[in-house]
Amino acid sequence: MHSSFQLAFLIPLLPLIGCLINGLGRNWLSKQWSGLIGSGTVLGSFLISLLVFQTVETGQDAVIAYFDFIRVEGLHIPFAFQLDALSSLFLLIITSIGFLIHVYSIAYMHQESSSSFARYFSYLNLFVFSMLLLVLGGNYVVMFIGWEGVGLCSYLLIGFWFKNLESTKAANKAFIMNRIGDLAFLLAIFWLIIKTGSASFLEVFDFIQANGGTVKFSATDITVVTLLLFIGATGKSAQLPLYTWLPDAMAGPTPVSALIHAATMVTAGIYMIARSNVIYSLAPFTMSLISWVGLATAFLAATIALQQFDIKKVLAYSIVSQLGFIFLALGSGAYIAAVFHVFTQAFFNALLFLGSGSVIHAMGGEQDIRKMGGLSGKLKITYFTFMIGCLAIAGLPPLSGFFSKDAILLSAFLHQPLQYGLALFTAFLTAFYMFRLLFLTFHGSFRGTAAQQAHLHESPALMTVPLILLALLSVVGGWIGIPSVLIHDADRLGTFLSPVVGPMLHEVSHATKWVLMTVSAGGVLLTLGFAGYRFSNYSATESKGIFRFFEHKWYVDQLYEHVVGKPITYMSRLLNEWVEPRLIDALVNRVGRSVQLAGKQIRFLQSGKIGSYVLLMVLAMVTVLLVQFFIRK
Amino acid sequence: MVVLLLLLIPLIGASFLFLYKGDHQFASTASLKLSLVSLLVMCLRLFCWHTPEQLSFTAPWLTSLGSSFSLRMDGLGTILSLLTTTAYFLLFWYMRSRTIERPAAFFAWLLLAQVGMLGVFLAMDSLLFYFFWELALIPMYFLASQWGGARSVSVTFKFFIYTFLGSVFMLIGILYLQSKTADHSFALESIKKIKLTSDQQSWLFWFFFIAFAIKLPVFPFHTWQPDTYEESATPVTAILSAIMVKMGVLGLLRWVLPLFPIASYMWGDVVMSMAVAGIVYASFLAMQQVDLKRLIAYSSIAHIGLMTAGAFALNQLAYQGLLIQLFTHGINILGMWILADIIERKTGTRSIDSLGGIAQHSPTLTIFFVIIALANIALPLTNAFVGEFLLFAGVLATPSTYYWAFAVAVGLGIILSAVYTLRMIRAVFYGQPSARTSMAIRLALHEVGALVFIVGLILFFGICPQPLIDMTADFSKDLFGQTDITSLFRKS
Amino acid sequence: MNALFVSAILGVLLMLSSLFIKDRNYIHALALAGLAVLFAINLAEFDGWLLFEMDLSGMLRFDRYALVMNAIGLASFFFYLLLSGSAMEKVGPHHADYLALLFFICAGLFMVTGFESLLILFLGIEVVSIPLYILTGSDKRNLKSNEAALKYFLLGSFSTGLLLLGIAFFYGARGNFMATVSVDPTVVGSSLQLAAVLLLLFAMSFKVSVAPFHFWTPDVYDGAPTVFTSFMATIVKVALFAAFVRLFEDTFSLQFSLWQPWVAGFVVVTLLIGNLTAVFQQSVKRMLAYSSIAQAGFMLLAVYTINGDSKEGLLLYAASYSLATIGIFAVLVYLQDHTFEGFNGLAKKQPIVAASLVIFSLSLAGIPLTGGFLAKLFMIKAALAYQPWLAIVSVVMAVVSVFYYFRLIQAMYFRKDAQSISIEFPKSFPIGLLVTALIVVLLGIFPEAILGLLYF
Amino acid sequence: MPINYYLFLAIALFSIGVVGVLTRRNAIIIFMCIELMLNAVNLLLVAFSKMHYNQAAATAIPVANPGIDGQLFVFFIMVAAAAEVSVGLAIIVMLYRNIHSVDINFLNRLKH
Repeated sequence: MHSSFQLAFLIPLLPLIGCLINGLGRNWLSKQWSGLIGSGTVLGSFLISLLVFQTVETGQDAVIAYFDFIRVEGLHIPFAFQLDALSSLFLLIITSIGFLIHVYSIAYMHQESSSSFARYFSYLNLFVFSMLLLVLGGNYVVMFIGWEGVGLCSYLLIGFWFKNLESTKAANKAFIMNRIGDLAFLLAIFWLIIKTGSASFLEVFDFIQANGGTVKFSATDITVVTLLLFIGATGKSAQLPLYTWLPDAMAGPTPVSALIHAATMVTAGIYMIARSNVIYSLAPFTMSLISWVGLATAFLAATIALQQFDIKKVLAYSIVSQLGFIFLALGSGAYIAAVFHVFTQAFFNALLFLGSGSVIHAMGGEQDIRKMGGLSGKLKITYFTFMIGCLAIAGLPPLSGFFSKDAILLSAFLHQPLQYGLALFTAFLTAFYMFRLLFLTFHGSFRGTAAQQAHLHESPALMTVPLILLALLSVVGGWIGIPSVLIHDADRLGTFLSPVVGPMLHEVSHATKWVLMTVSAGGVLLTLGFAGYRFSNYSATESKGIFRFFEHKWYVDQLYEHVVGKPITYMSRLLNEWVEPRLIDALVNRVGRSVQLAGKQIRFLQSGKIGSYVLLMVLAMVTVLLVQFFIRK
Repeated sequence: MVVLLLLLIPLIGASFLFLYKGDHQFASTASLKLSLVSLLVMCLRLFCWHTPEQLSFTAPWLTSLGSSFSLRMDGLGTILSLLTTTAYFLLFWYMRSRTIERPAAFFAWLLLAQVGMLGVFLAMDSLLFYFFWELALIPMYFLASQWGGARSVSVTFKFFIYTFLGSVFMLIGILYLQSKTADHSFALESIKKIKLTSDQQSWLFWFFFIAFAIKLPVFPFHTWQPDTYEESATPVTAILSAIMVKMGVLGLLRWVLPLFPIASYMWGDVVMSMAVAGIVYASFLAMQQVDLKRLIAYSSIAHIGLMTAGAFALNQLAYQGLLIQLFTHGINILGMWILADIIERKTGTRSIDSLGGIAQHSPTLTIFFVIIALANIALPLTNAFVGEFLLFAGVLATPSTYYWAFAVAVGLGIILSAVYTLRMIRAVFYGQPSARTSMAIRLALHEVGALVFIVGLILFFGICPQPLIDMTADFSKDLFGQTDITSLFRKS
Repeated sequence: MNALFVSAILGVLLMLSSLFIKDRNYIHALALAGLAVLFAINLAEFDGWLLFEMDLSGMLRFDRYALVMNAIGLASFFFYLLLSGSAMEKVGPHHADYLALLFFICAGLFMVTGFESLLILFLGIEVVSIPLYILTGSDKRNLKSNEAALKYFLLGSFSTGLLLLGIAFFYGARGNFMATVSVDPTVVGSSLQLAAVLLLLFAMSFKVSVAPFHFWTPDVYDGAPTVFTSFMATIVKVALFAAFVRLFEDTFSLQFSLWQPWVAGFVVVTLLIGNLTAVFQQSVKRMLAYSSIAQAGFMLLAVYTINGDSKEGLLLYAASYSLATIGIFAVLVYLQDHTFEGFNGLAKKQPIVAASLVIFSLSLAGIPLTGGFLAKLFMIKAALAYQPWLAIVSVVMAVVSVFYYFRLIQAMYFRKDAQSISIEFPKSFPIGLLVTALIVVLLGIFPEAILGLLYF
Repeated sequence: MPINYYLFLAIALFSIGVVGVLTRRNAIIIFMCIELMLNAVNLLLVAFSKMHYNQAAATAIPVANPGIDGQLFVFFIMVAAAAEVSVGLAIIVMLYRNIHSVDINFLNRLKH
């Protein structure tokens, strides 16, 4: 085993240590120290991840079991890490972006009191720890531990400002919706354990490759497992129908949104499905379902994003939409494309969020873009980086977004031309609403209060440097996956990942690829132009018709409230106020009371009169004698 | 020998405290020391004493009846004794400064109850089992009525009558079994030798099951429980729900399942339906509670439902999970009760409506509460996770044809548990501080100590649960051997 | 045998003693000493040591069972005198006469437990009943006492009539009064014999207050001076039960199928009426009267089931039930009001007394680690061998009994007393009570202490 | 004369006694009815003893003075009855002193 692999256990351990130090010492640590510890530990694990990555690049991989987590008769689950292309790539994403965001947070959270500052960083570290656990896990159980861990951290961080009951409400919502997905994931794990007797990836996949479709693991089993896993993924990765928590999650601090709800946690579902590609490749039905769900989500979110005015809400829906794209790719079997887009969108989405954070910071907490405008002058760096982010997400060549999105569109085209059309349209929508956002925020004239205008200032270096770095990455990030059409065998990513997820099977003529690229690139350019024309100088207008529908997010929240939330409440009220006291408990008490009542009645037999006593006795005797001598004979 | 020690230490303590009345300082110190001693004895058993001679004790007693004073500490007994000793230690530690009227009597009754419960956990003779069963009940009756709230007398009386009613049916079952044994003995071994027809098993099953179902409590026999938990003094509630309910589980694992395997299979669906119905039902009710203690009480019913379902899943995963859960649930719920008690004492209210915003001034308390509450809903890397993981897996793997329905119900319960737990945390700790919670809640050193101990246990067994598994592996193995349906039907 | 004579003699002595001894305490001491002697010589008889040999022409036979019964009776009598002997002064001036009557009753009881001829049974019952009539009415100024006495007397002699008619039929069928099993086919099935069995069943049921012949019990127990209620509810009752069992399990064992169903019926009715009626009572004294009926229902199981278990059970029952009831009555004697409220807050004032009362109540309710539990256990075990449903009914009724026995505990421990009247007991009283309670507990842990007497 | 006649006579007397107890309210009369029951029994015993004497004579099994114990029993009953009378009358007198009546329907302080 390579020496760098022996350090692998440090990757999650360092953030955990950071979390403990910050958590326990929150009353004693100064802000500098908490920040230093918080980001330093993540930097450490980033460096180790780099080592691991290099080792993996040389074609090595390993599963390292540390200790028995559960060893029962017929079930052995070690606490194991799996180091291979997929996990190492995700390690890089998480630790790098994680580090940048930690640094960013030091400046962003500076108003917090030192103790809650430390609390923030311990949560953040805890999150990084769980996320790394999720990615490193060598079996579904360890993965699940991380899986729930990130859910917990997102709960804690969304509700970080616990005095604000709204944010805690959003936190609860996020946790519970995640838990629904987690439950499905859990069921899938059980199913696998019961059928294959193991939870470790390699064993399960070998077993299924060997017995897939046979009695041991029938087609139904495959469908059930894949569906359950997918439901789990929809929970974490905010897909239909479980996506509504993500926009609300924006109640948390902005760096948190950038880290958890843009770059890393939300990609957990994708990682899981990519990880389980062996099973999925046997489940065509689930695959097409995934692709459609992904597409629908992408479209829905994009339409909603068109009409949002909260800067973070727009970004939130854009993320949901991007994730939809990725699921579309997964559904079409293009795992590489999916991972590729995860890789790129991590950068530009994080960038966009941090940018918005910088804006909000400058605006003194204001998030409504109708009250912004013309910020480009004051916040130059933010503006440029934000613009790069927009271009990247819009998919303008040669920025990263272009290549990854193009790969997805290509796979969609090959899988289902109809899906391709819709996906393309959604991509244009993306470009449109992103530029709407850009223009409303940075161009035109300032629409806020005078006080805000006076307060406007560029953020400190601690915030801008990460922005610049991320902008850089969003530009070049895509170049690891440049299709061979443009530059021959420049697709490093594909070759790197193929051992885990298998190579891109389909091969199409260069002509087709060229056509597709030009179509998307041109379409995007046109859209940008239109958006620029439409929003260069904005004046607030009442949205109407279909757009009003979009503005209200398709009324999905209300729908859920009436279909799920209220019935449950009524049900519990009914049980609590009627069934429990009036039915079950009443029955029990009735029995007890009837005993006393019987006593109350029977005692009147004891009339106190000798005559009646004798009479009763004689009657008893006579009956006995009669029965004895005339009936029982 | 160790088993006898475990019984004698609290017994001596109880009788001493009954005779020699002391003030709170004296009584609590004495009982703390005693509980520490028995905890140490338990640790010695875990690390040093393993031979059968050390783990069992038999003395002639009521020989004319065919009974005998025989105790043995098998896997089940071990984990439950560990729970009992640990929980008592923690509780007494916490209670150093929790003043209470007539302390000597209070602690004496608690210790007496400990004797009874340990006896139930260790008895290998059915009559002896019944003796201890009632012996555990009487002190609880006095504790709950005498140190309880306004309604406690009637509520506790209901609890007593209910439990007693169940137990007398069990007594009839025991007597019947004894009359069927070859050597007219109450010993578990000789009872196991009886060949019972499936009809006999059926009615005996119900006679035993009712007793345990009431004790657990399983829906719909649960109505005594929330009232009793609410009305009793919280330390008493803690013992009731952390240890006493385990008597019911033990009854299922040691008496019902091994003795009536066929009936357990025949009635498995019915019982599991009751259990999972209880899970959902209790969770729904918990969502509505405003009284902190009632809320925890209903959540505890839900947990018990899962345990019961696991017991009748009739496979080793479930058994193993259940055995771990016995310990972890005890520890977690104890923590919950201690915290609830602290909150009630410091803020003077239990209603979560008038609480809120505690987190602002008392972060430490909040952290403890959140960790323990999350452990209570079995978050990974907390001790309850492994248990519920195996339990749930076992329920899904049950031989019943309705496994999917049970799984769905359990899953629903898991989600709802998150709902009401988070609701509780939010209502009690988040938001702006109310009038009652505006000042910081200071925790005494020993209170922090006890809570840290609990959190330590939660995290330790959450990260490496294997010790607990090893402790009980043999038991679950041969329990499965006795109740394995396929082999049973191969035999008959 | 020995005890029979000596108790009769002691009776006479005590009656005369009032002429010579003025100090009540001496008389009391004399009675206690006499009891000790009685107990000793009764034990001595276990090893066949007799005061004087004489020909009883087979009319009396003191087997081990009878002797153990007598020993239990005497022990209970001893504790009875110890705890509530001094309370007799409250009833009236004739302390010595009461004691004398009690000893005469004792003699009668020994005849009853050891009878071998129905003549002796009859005489024994009369010797027991007549003094009881007197004691019931001994509180002359108290109308309740008078009423109780008259009711007891009329109903009692009425039942004596039944008894005699039964005996007459018995004689008609057999030609003698010997209480032995007759295998003569002309006897076994003859309707005279059957009538005799039933009539004796009624008569005995009346004497031990089994429903539906129990009506006299609540009124008489309630009306009689508490001291004497205690005596007749315990010692007398269990001794008569011994006779009941002996009569039916030895003499009428061949008519088993005839009377067993009826006994079963009586058991159920007795348990139901006794327990349910006791639940609602306000006066502890009356509650105990009904509870004694309920307990009679359990003891009747010993008649119902012909096997060793139930006979041993009856012994345990005799001991634990008598001691527990005597204990509660002894406390009751000292209380101003006999309702449950009278016990409120007793635990605070008299912790030892309260604790002992708890033990007595638990024993009567049949909670483990008390004699009462094992006694019930034996009975239920025996019943289970014949009729499972009978066992079930009885245990359910045992649960019902918790309703009223625990009201006592609740009153003493959980209720604050409104009027804080301090109840003063004699110095030694709590100790004596505690000893009694401990014996009840010991019976629950080492029943061999009594059952052993049967065998070695 | 066959035994049945005596039997029926005795049962008739006994039943009259029982009915008397049931119907009358005066304590003394009730008591007399009870005495009537006892005497019915006496009659029956004597009759039976005679019957057994005859049977023994018929079968000629050497039994020491057969049927004698029946007649003995009668004397015991008389003695016991006498004792009861003395006590009973005393009780009735005591009652009369207190409530100036011997009507049993006045006796219902003790009930339920």
